[in-house]
Amino acid sequence: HLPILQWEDKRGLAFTKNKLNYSSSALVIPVSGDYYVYAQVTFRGTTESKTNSVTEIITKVTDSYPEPTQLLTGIKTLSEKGNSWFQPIYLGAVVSLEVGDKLMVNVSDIKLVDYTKEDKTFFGAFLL
Amino acid sequence: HLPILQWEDKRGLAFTKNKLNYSSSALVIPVSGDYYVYAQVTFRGTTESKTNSVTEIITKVTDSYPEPTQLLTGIKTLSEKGNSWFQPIYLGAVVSLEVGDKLMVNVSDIKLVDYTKEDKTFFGAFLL
Amino acid sequence: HLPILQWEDKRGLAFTKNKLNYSSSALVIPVSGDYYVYAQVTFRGTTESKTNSVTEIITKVTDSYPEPTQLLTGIKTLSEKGNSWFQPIYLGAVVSLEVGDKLMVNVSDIKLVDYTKEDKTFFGAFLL
Amino acid sequence: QPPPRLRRHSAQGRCPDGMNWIKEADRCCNQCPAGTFLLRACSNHSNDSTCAPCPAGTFRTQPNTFPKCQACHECDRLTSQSVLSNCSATRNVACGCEPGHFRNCVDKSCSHFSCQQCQPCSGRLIQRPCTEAQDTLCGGCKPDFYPEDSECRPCHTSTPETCGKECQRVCGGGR
Amino acid sequence: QPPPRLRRHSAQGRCPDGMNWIKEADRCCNQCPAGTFLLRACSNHSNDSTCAPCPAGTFRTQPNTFPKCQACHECDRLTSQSVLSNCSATRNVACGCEPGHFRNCVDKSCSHFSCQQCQPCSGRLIQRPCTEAQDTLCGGCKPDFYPEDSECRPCHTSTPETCGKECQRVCGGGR
Repeated sequence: HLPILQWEDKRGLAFTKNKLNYSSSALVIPVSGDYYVYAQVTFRGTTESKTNSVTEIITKVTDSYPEPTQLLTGIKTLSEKGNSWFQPIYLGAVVSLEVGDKLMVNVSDIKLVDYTKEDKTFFGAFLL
Repeated sequence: HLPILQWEDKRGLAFTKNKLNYSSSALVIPVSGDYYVYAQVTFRGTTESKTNSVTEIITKVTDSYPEPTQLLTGIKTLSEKGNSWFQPIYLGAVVSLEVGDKLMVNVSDIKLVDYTKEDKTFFGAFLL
Repeated sequence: HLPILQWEDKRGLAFTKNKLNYSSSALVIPVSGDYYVYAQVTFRGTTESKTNSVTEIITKVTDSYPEPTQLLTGIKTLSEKGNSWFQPIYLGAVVSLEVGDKLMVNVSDIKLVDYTKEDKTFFGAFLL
Repeated sequence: QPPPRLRRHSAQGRCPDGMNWIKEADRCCNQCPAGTFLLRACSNHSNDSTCAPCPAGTFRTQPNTFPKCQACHECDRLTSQSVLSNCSATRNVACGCEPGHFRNCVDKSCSHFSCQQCQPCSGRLIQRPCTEAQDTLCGGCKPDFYPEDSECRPCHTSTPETCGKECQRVCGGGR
Repeated sequence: QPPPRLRRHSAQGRCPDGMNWIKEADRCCNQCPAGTFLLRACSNHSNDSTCAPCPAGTFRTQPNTFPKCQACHECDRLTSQSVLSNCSATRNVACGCEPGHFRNCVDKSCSHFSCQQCQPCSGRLIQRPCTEAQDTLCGGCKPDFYPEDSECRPCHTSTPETCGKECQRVCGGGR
C-alpha cells in the first residue's frame, strides 16, 4: 500500500474533541454515523524529483477486515516547467462509518509532501 | 447545456437517506434549507483527447423555472505533456435550496470523466 | 500582507444568517465554536500575466492580536501553454473560532481573480 | 475477576476467530463468507448471522460482517484497457491492455495506467517483444535493410544515386 | 443616558491597554506576555490571568489571551533551505538557503522559495557575487581565457589547429 501520513493533533490549529481521537496515524471513529471527511495535501518538488503524478487517498481500515477501503482519491499528473513546483489536492465527502473504524491518508510519495506549514496540509472529520 | 452525469446511489460507498433521494441524474431536495453541496469529478484523457480545458458545474433545476441555475463551477485549462493525464476538480459550498429543487452535475465532456472507481468521482449534499 | 478579497453578501446566491455577518471584507464570528470554513478562488490570466504561481489563503484576524493567523493555504505553480489559463483553488477545513474573530481571503494577485461569475469564486462558513 | 457486566463489555472487539463483535446485537456473530454481506446480525438463540449474496456489480473478497459489498471497479475503454477477468461476487474486476498494447504507468504502483500501442520495429530486429508491462525493444536493422536517419530502409528500394555509404555496406556494391 | 446594565455589555471589547475582554470571565483580564498563552482567565479578585509558557514547537510573538500558541513552521530540506534561526517561544523559525545557494522565489512575496545552486562562472569574471537573494552575475572571460560557444576556455588548452580567431585575439598569435 501507499505510505501513510502522520499528523500533529494538539499543537497550533490542530485539535481533537468529542472522543474523535487520533492515534498511530489514524482518526478513530468513536460513534457510528455519517461523517464529512476531508484532507488537503500540498505536494511540492523540484526538477530533480522526476515525478509525473501525485496521488492522495483517504482510506478506511476496519479491524475485523483485512483489506483497507479507499474512500476518496485525488490523482493529478504533473507537467511542471519551473525548477520547483507546488500542487495542492483537496478531498472531502460524506461517508458512513462504524465505531472503531480508522481513517488515514495515503500519498504516492512522502518525500513530496509539504510538511513545513500547518495551513497547507491538513486532515479532519466531523459527524453530521 | 453541458452533458449531465449519472450516478450510482446504492452500491458500494453510495447511499441516500432522510428522503434526500436520487432520481434521473439528480438529487431531489426533500426539505427547504441550507445544504452543503459538493462534488468531485476526476477527468482523464490521452494525447489524442486534444482538450485544452475541463469544466465541472453543479446546477440547480427548479420545476417552476425554465432555466437551470449554476451554483458552483470549476474550470481548469490543461497543458499536459504525458500521453495520459489526470485532473480532479472538487467543488463544495453552502446553498439555500427549496423542497423539490434538483441538483445535478454537468461536465464539459462526458468521455473525459473517469468513471472507473467510486472514490475518484463523487457527488453529495447534507442539510446544515 | 497579501491583498484581501471583497465579497458580495446579499445578491444572487450570496446570503448571511444567524448573525454570521459580513463587514469590511470579513465574515465576523458571532458565537465561539468550531466552524467549517471554505473558499474557492478561480484564478485566470493570459500569457502576458507572466505569473508562475497563484496563492489563496483564508486568514483569521482577532482584534486583540496584532498579527493575522493563516488558517488554510492553497498554492499552485503554473506552467500553462495556452494564451489564457484558468486555475481554481478550493480550500475547506474545521477551525476553532472565538466570538469577534474575522475571517478573510487573501490572494497573491487580485488582478488574476475571476470575479465575473458568483459560481466560480465563493467564500463561506458554517457552525458545526 | 472483573465484574461480569464489565467482562461483557471488555469482550467488545475480541471475538473468537471467524466471528465479529456486532454492536446492534451486542455480541459476537459469525462472519458472512466472502461474496456475501451481513443482512441481519445473529440473535440470542444462534451465532449465525443472516448473510445475503453481493448484488450484481459488487463484491467482497473476505469473510465480513459489513452491511454492504464493495462496488466493482471498471476498466477504462478510453485508454484501451481490457478486462482480464470480470468482477465476481468474491473478486474485483482485473484490467489489462488490449493485444498489441502495453501498460504505460501513471504512478509508481501502476494502479493508474494507460495502454500504449507497442512500437512496430518496422525494418528492425525485435530485441525483446512487447509484453503487458513493457514496449517492444527494437534492435538493429533486419538483413537487407540499411540504416538511414534513424530508420531502417529495405535495400531493394535504394537506387545507385540514393545508396550512400551505409547502404552500400549493407546492400553490397553491385548496385 | 443608556441604562447602566447595557453599558456594562457595551464595555465588551473595550479594555484598557494590555488587557483583553475575556468572555468566560465576563471582564477585562491582563494579557499574557509573548511566549506564553492563557491557561486560566483572571477571576474577580485579581486582574491577573494565569499564563503558561508555549510548549516546545509552538510560539507567540505578541502579548495575548489565546488558549494556545501557534505551531512553528519548518524549513524545507528537500529544496535545500537552511535554518537561519530556530523557532523560540516568541519567534517562528526563519528559513534561508544553504551556503552556495540563492532564493528562487515561487511567489512575489517570496514566502515560498526553493534554494538554487549559485552558478560557478567557470572561466569568467564574477560581476556580482551570489547572495541569498540573487544568483551570481557572471561577466566576461577571465584573463588567459577565450570565448567559444558561450563558454570561456583557458588559452593553455588550445592548440594551433583549434585556436580560432577569438582564441588568437585573446591568447596572442605566437601559438
